[in-house]
Amino acid sequence: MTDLLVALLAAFAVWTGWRVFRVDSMVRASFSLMLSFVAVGGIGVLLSAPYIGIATVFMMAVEMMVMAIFMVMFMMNPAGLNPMSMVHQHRISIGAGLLAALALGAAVLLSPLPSNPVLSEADVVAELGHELLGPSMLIFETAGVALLATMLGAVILSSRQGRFGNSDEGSRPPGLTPEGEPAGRKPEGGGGHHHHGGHG
Amino acid sequence: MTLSIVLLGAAALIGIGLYGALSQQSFVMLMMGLELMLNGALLAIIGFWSLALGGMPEGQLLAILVMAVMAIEMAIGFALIVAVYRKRQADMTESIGTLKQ
Amino acid sequence: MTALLALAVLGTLALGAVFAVAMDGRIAQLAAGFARQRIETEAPDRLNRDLAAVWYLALAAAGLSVVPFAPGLALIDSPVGIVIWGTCEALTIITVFLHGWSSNAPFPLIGAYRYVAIGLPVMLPSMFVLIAAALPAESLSLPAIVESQRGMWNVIRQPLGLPLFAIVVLTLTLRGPMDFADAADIATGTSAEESGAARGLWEIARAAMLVSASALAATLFLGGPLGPVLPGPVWLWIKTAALMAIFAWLGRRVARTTPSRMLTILWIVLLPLSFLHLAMAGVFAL
Amino acid sequence: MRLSRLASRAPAPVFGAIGPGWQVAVERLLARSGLRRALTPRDAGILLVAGDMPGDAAEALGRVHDQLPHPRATLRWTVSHETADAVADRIVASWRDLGAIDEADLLPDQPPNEWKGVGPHGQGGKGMMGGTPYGRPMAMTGEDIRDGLQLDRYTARIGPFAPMLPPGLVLEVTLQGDVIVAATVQHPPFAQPVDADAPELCAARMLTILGLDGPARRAIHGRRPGGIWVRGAVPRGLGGIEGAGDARDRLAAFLGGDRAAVTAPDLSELLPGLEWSEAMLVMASLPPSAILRAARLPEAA
Repeated sequence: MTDLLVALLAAFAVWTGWRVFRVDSMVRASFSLMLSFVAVGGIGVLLSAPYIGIATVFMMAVEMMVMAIFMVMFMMNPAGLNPMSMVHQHRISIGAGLLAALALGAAVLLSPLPSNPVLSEADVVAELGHELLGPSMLIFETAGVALLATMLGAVILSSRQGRFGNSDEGSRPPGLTPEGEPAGRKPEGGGGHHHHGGHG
Repeated sequence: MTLSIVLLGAAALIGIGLYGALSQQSFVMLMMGLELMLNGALLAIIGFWSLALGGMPEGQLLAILVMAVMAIEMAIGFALIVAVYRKRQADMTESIGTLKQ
Repeated sequence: MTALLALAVLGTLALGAVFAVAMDGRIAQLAAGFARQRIETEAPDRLNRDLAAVWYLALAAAGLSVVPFAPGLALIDSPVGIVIWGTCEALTIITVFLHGWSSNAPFPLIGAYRYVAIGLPVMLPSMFVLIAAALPAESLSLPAIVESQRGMWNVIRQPLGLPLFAIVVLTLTLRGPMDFADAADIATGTSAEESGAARGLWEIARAAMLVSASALAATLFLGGPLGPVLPGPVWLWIKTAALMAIFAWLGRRVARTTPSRMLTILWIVLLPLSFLHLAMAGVFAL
Repeated sequence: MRLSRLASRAPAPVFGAIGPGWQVAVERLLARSGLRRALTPRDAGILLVAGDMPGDAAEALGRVHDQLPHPRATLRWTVSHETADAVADRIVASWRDLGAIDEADLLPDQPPNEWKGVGPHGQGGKGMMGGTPYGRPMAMTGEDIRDGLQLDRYTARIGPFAPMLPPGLVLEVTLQGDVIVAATVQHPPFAQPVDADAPELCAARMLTILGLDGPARRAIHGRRPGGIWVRGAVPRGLGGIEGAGDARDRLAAFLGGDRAAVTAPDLSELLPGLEWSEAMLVMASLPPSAILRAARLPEAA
């Protein structure tokens, strides 16, 4: 029974993962990816990892919501009114994807897999908590600091305001002498607006 | 048996993710490919932890770390996209042949 | 027992939704809506348009199913019940977004974006409030959280919890001050293109979510099914109904500020406040 | 059948298409119990056409009419000696008997353009973006006045019967997300009697935008509106005008029963830079006569 459910969920995860690159609507693409994660979360719950499974769904719901917003922001034609296909090196990519999947699949089928399932009476959530705040606290804290650094980095990168003015206007430091040349490296080609780059 | 199913699913997800990451021109779609590969990795970790490692707590820790990696990838990825777009109005890989200013 | 609990969840949801609609004085209005035509927009995202309200309803049901109806008795008695509720919250935001997105019209889309911009920051205080409620119980399971309130309800030892959670509830149920999705300035926003039964179903789903969120608030802060004399479910129903009335009253009475100002309030005031709340709850639990 | 009997007891949802000189009458009418002001035609069963519509509003009126879901009915209220009581009775009677009245579309139900593509991908433009796929102009990137990200601009014409704008006003707004980057008046609002500037009606318009339907109704009936955090919800400094304070000051004046004498600037200067909800709050904070004068400024110049 569990096998069947896990197989169905795995198939659903793969199918929705595939749909991500096949649908024209960007919002549908993001939420297909979310469904793929939801299926993986479901497998987690079935395989007695309730916290990991549910937390995956929770995190991915929020992440894919943000992803969908960015999709609509940056993609032309987000609603899929035009057919969408924006690919390069298509053959190589298909080959690489297939090769990776087949090689990993072969490795799975050919190697002897150990069997040592988690005990049904184990309190895995409490174990995880003790692990996080016990032996692996350093790792956990490092992840926390990394996330904090990410937050700062993301804000700095995406902010318009540079140290010396708006970043899209060059943000050049003031001169060392009044009205003099800006200090530091001189940007090639100057700042200012570049013209519309692309959108194939 | 269950482990094989889970791992085959993970292999397929990683394959599709690799295809997406290599083939997509748009940054956002490219990131979807990366996310999908991490999804495959997460599935494999859950499978191994639950069925082959006897519920070692470190396995769950690894899954948490993968989630943190996904969050970091998303945040920094989108911040970079915004920064590049602000500078060049470009949201496709071809548009930034060079990372010079 | 499971069948009985499933019945209790569905019955509570249905009766509670009727109660919520009646509090708004909209029963007849709702009935009238179902007799009317449902209009299709041009090139909608049809799947999502048809299913958004259904998902909303399903999320309300999923959220209610982790709530214990008697001490130790929940339909989904998961060790991570509170995380399941958090997931329902996050998915609700997606559902409302899809509701606005799918009709392919400007006002619904503006409503959808606005809701996401407000809804995601509301998630943060929500998570801190949920974690704070789990601290005294030393468990993420809702029955354990109920047990931990035998001596003292969380509403007393965590005074900021219920007010902060009220904001979450108003956001999830698109009510009053937090109704940025279906606001008047965008002609009822995500619902602007909905008519007939689809509009009615959305109303019902909102009402059901109010039941679910109020039941959860009752469980987290008012001891859920705990109480003298009367059996557990009755206490839960009484507390849920009282909270529903409070939330509905707040929704009708409190003015809604502009989205950008609410965003500032959420990040500058409510987020630090919820930090403080969590820290206080932690100190108290020690 | 029980359901339909219950349904007929519902307050009649009315979408008001307000003509020149009828704003006060309709706003007071729709605040009665037994009637409900629908904020979108999709939610209405009765279209109330008040006053004589000028010829250039006829097409828009037809579009609004066709947006009402079936069954629907149109009632006209054009003679001023018909009392509000009589009209309310007519509306309720039509609402009770809507199934028998149901009206057909006024305009042909056809998309403005065929759903047929032009380019190699079925689009209308160059490459995969822009152009007019299926005859619908796509949003294109443009200067952004707020954060410098040059994202898509969406231009739409809103009015003349938009419930959040004064009746008759047609605005062409260009939005970037929620932010208005450009606004031009296509048609000034219909002239209204002096009563339309009555403080209780102005207060009710602002309360509606603030999400306070009950207090708005009470304000129209001349009672104390009630409500929590009403003034505080209007951001300080929003829609500030020389000599007339900001929107919060004007709301306070309306709630205090004072008429605000406002000389509003040109709307195409007042609105850009505001988010849509802020802009609607500012518009609601201006008495209709001030908006009319402001909308006529470009013509005069």
